[in-house]
Amino acid sequence: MSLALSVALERPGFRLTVDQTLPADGVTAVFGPSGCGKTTLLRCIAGLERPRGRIVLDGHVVHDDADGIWVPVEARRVGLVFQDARLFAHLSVAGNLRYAARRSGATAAERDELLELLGIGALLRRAPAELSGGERQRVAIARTLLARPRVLLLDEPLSAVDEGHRREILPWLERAVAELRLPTLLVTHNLDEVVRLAGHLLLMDGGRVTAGGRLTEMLARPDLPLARREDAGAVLEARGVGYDARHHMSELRCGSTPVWLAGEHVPEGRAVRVRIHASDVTLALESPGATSALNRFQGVVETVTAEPAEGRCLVAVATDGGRLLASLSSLSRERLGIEPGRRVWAMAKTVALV
Amino acid sequence: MSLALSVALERPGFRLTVDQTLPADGVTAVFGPSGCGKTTLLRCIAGLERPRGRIVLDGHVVHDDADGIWVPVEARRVGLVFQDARLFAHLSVAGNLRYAARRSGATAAERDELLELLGIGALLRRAPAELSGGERQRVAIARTLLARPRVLLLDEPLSAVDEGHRREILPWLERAVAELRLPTLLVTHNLDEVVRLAGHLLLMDGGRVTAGGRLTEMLARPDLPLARREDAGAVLEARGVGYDARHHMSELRCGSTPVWLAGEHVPEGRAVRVRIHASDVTLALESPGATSALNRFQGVVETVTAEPAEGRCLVAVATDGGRLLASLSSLSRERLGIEPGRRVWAMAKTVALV
Amino acid sequence: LAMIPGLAGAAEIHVAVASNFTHAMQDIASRYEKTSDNEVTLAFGSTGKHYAQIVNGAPFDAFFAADVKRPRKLESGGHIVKGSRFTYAQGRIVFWSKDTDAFDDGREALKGDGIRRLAIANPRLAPYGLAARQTLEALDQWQRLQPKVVMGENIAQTYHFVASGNAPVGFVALSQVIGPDGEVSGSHWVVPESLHEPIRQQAVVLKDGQAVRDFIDFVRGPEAGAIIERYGYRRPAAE
Amino acid sequence: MLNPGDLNALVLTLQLAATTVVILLVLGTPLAWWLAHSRSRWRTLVEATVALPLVLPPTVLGFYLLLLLGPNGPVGGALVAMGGAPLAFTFAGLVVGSVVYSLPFVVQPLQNSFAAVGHGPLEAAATLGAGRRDRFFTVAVPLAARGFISAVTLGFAHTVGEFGVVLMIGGNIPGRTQVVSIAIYDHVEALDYGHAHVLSAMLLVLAFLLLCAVYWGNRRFRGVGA
Amino acid sequence: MLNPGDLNALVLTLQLAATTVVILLVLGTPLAWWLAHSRSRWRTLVEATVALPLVLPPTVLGFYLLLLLGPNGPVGGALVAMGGAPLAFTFAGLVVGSVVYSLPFVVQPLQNSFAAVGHGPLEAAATLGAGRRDRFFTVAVPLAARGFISAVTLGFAHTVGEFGVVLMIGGNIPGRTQVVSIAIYDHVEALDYGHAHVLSAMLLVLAFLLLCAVYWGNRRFRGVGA
Ligand SMILES: Nc1ncnc2c1ncn2[C@@H]1O[C@H](COP(=O)(O)OP(=O)(O)OP(=O)(O)O)[C@@H](O)[C@H]1O
Ligand SMILES: Nc1ncnc2c1ncn2[C@@H]1O[C@H](COP(=O)(O)OP(=O)(O)OP(=O)(O)O)[C@@H](O)[C@H]1O
Ligand SMILES: [Mg+2]
Ligand SMILES: [Mg+2]
Repeated sequence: MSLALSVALERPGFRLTVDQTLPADGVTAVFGPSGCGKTTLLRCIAGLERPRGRIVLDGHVVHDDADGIWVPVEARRVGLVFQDARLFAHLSVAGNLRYAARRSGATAAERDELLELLGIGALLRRAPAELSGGERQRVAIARTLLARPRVLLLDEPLSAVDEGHRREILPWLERAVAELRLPTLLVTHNLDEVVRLAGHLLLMDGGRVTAGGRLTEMLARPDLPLARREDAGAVLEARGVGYDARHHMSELRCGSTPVWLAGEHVPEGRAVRVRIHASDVTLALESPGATSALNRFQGVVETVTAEPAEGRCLVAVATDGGRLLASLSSLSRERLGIEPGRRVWAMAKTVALV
Repeated sequence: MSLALSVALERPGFRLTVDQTLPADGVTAVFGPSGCGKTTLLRCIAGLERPRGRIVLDGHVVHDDADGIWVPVEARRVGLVFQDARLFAHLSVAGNLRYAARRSGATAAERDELLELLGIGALLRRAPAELSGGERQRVAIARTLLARPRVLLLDEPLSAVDEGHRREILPWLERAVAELRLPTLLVTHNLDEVVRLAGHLLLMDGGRVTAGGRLTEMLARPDLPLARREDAGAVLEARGVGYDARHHMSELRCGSTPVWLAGEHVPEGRAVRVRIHASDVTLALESPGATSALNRFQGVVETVTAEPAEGRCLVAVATDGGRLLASLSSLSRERLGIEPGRRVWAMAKTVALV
Repeated sequence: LAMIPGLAGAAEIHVAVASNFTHAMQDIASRYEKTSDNEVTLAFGSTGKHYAQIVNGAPFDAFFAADVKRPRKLESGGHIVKGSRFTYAQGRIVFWSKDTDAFDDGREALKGDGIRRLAIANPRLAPYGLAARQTLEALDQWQRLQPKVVMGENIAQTYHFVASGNAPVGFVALSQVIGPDGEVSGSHWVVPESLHEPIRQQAVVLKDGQAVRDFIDFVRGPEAGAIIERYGYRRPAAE
Repeated sequence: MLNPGDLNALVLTLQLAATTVVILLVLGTPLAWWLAHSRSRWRTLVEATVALPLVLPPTVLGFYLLLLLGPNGPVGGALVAMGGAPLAFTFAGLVVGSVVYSLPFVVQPLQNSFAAVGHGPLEAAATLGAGRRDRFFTVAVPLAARGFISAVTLGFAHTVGEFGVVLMIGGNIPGRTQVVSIAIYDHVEALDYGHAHVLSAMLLVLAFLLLCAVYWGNRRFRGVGA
Repeated sequence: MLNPGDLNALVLTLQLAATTVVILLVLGTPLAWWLAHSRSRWRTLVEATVALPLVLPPTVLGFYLLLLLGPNGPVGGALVAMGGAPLAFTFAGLVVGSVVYSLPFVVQPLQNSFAAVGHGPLEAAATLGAGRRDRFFTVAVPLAARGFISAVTLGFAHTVGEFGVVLMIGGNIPGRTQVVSIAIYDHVEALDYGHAHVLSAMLLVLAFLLLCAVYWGNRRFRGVGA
């Protein structure tokens, strides 16, 4: 399933122009400053705005003003979790969920799974006005999923949800999206969520897409604003090679580098992605001794993006497992003499599965 | 100014019981899962709920049902930024701000500073319905601050605000709160915000306060749920001792340990707090060689909190600068033989000012 | 001419009747229904409304108006059965107060200064009002009393004004205040008919038919005549 | 206490009010919807026109309706020409008159409620697969419940008490067009106060019970802002 | 075309309608507010009582008001006992009658709008330092603008057209209680149709312009859901 967009929408003081083909499936994260047009973009896809241009969803033209084609919202089967939840005030939580399930034919089992997962089982008889902010968002997610959409648009769905719930919901959402092969657009300000869920990334600013592409590539590009975040870092492709049950650790290979992943069992041969924060990467000129930093990549410095005003620089290191980002103080850089072309050891204590 | 609470409120299926005295000034973060009663607590303080019990604000009893004392909301001068913004739909953005300023006597200069800082200057003539989610939140913050409250209650004020704006707003808010000596309660799910702004922390669950205290102590306690977060880490007190202008780095002392801080100029003698993520701390048994990890603390392992199911453990290391948290894989722990009482080097590549 | 019950077959007669004649007509109709198989359905209302309704096709067989003007107009408009217009009753007006001590001599009272408020029916709409005005003019009091006048849209409303005490005195229909025994309660002065033009109430037949004619004959007959007089109207002088 | 005529009138009144309310809802709901959502230049004019019949005294309005619906009027004449019967002096005529006269009391509360519901919930319903009609009935209508309650109660009560229009185009024909308001009026006009009091009291009690039932039922709804 | 009496009547009507609307707003607003926010058991009863006068035919209502306000009635008697004048046949009496009769048309739209505004904005205003009265006037009222527009237009139009009550307690005194609705009625009753047409047309045009002006002005408001 694919999503080809070529839309333009004018508002006083704002202009959205997006011309982009999004990947066939998986999650595409939409990232950008407040007011840059993320919500507006989702509304165009859902059919809630009528921009100029053309939208092709899974090979079906759902909107083309040149040809006068217009598939109405309800026929697009686009699931949109609104930024402001928008539960039906006249229905209880159960009623809200039933509203979606009745129209999609979703089963009680599906519902119960969602209730369990989102931790809203105890709220069924509540009115929306009697919910907390995070509860409201979780009910809205359940409602949208019960509508069995063919495309999923998530507008900051977890912004009011605490870390605990988020940690439960995210992996499940990831799995659900993968299983159903639901193409998904996720708007969020949380890079963790992006890295966790998204395969692709769309950066927006001022109503336009400033960059878009595979997440791994986008994250490792020191020229994008992403690299300037405190939680910047690269995502590498890896493959399971072994499992140490006693320590509950998986051994992976990232190119030729062995990488240890704590707390996960990655079956042999399974392809996974791991995230390495730039701030977690330590560079050394020689192979270091015994430290708790298990993962040591050998590589060559590709670029050094100095930001002298901040006293830091971002070093891109090419390894045979992919490009790593390391954030260094200018002082360390000088002491170690880091320059493009220099061979270095990059040590990452922690890698995390994404 | 201080805030003494002793309140109890019943709702079907929910019971809030809080008996707590909050510190005289500075920010107290309120942290807890969705639906645990954070919003309800703020509403009690603001006077929007009428719990049983007693609330003393800055020595004035604003609510005491034993004595029948009840100071109405508008007389409490409690600024509340609502989770759902609650801008006045019949007024423009400018009108919303004017509403607050007129009643507090806030000046045009104050307003303009807020407009600038929150990046909402271009929105003045818009109706609230014509704002994006993040824009709405920023206008709500400005509106509340223009009311010149004596106590500030922030209910997830930045949840819809992007990282860029957040990075601008937070330090300013920190300064404003410090200058005005505004006692502030901040509800957020973002630990960065907590660490950045808060001096105290209140952990809530199921309508009760499960733990409360100074942020630095709370963060370094491996027994609290905070330590189980991916972004767990300790906050240490440090003091400026020098500045390297060429590398734009400050040298601090944390106890006897020199700590390097990139991209900041900390004047000599100034007390600051630095944050060290548990995942950023590498342990070694001997002093390591040349790496980009500039900061090396010597210390003794205090506790090891193993979470075997996750293949990780959390090691608390007592240094003379305070307690550090390090997150290790069980494998590393075994290899290095980390046990309580063991002397170790804790290396942190990055420390961040909070 | 008397109908032999059962022979003519039962018919329903729709009759529009001026409100002021309600009780008399109800009495007449129920008497009539005892002597005939025909059924009389009465619709009460103001004569002006009835006029407009008849012109616009109202399904009435006969119309008992409160005045002469409207029946005449219907006649000239060709809405009635030729030659069917006749006076069925002549109204009397009374200068009346509910209060027995209000006045002894009505004529003097009207000339005196004691009248705070005087209720009459709207002379433009109701013949009883016109007669009241003519009476006052004949007494040479109209100019003086006009500012004290409150007007009812019809004679019933005028009666409400006086009966409720909101207007202490007023000109009402004799039929409204006369008791079953022929007595009038409260202070009253039955205005001599010489002081105003006769208040003639006329009826017309709108749709010809055996039953209607039969009913009209009954109204003109002696039994109905007695009822009409009992309710405070005068029998029309032979035309 | 009540003669059969009065009872007849009461039944007829309830029939008239119920029929009128149903028709008003059928006509008024789409009209109110359009008024609430349209950005047309005509909106203001239509809005004003709906409220206009109110400013005429009911009898006068009835008079004009009589001219319009009578056999010589444009509407009545056309009906007769098409082989129908003119509407004046029939139950159908009463319904037409009541509908015209009570229209604003139905349209305005509905319009306000629809506007208060706004687009948000409807958009949400659409993304959940609810088509136009579906979301109208399952979202807009229940959220506008307060408006419907007002529309129904005001429309019903006003039709029950309505009198001038009905008197004029109905002709006060017992059993066919004599509604209870006219019956009471007749009693009052005939100075038959006792009868009028009884009938008025009955009507008030009945209406009070009906209204209470409706408002009480309404408490269960969670409409906009409820 | 118009005689001075008609003009007089027109002016008087506008005065009556304006006065009535003002009084209705003054009385109706707090009542509507209470109805919108109260959880009292009495709410339903009060709600039903407000709508109740509607079910009586206006003339009959007027008749009862006449009894009530007359010197022998409880209200009128009390007034007289306190040295006042009875209200019948005065402008003040007309106002009382019109207020009773049009109350539900003012209360219901206001009540619905206040309910739709809800507590949220008021709570926000309170935290910004606005006291009860302040936030009522600066937040609740403007957000309920649609309700006020409905209340004013329905109340005004209904008072203009209102007729039975006024007829009954007014006494049709030119310049004092003869309003235009009665004037038109008189023309119709007197078969002076030409005159009635002219006066009706004038009234309609005037009302139409007024209503258009109000609705058009209303477009600028951003009330709830607007
Ligand atoms: N109006 C209400 N009526 C009944 N229960 C309510 C109401 N509002 C909130 N609750 C319940 O009270 C509890 C506390 O709600 P509260 O809004 O304080 O949570 P919170 O900690 O702010 O959560 P979140 O982070 O999701 O905003 C929740 O269980 C919620 O469902
Ligand atoms: N109804 C509207 N009328 C006019 N302008 C609007 C309207 N809604 C949004 N805008 C403007 O359009 C732009 C894009 O808004 P949008 O809601 O798409 O932003 P966003 O990227 O979702 O921001 P956020 O992260 O704050 O939700 C903003 O400048 C906003 O102010
Ligand atoms: Mg948005
Ligand atoms: Mg909350």
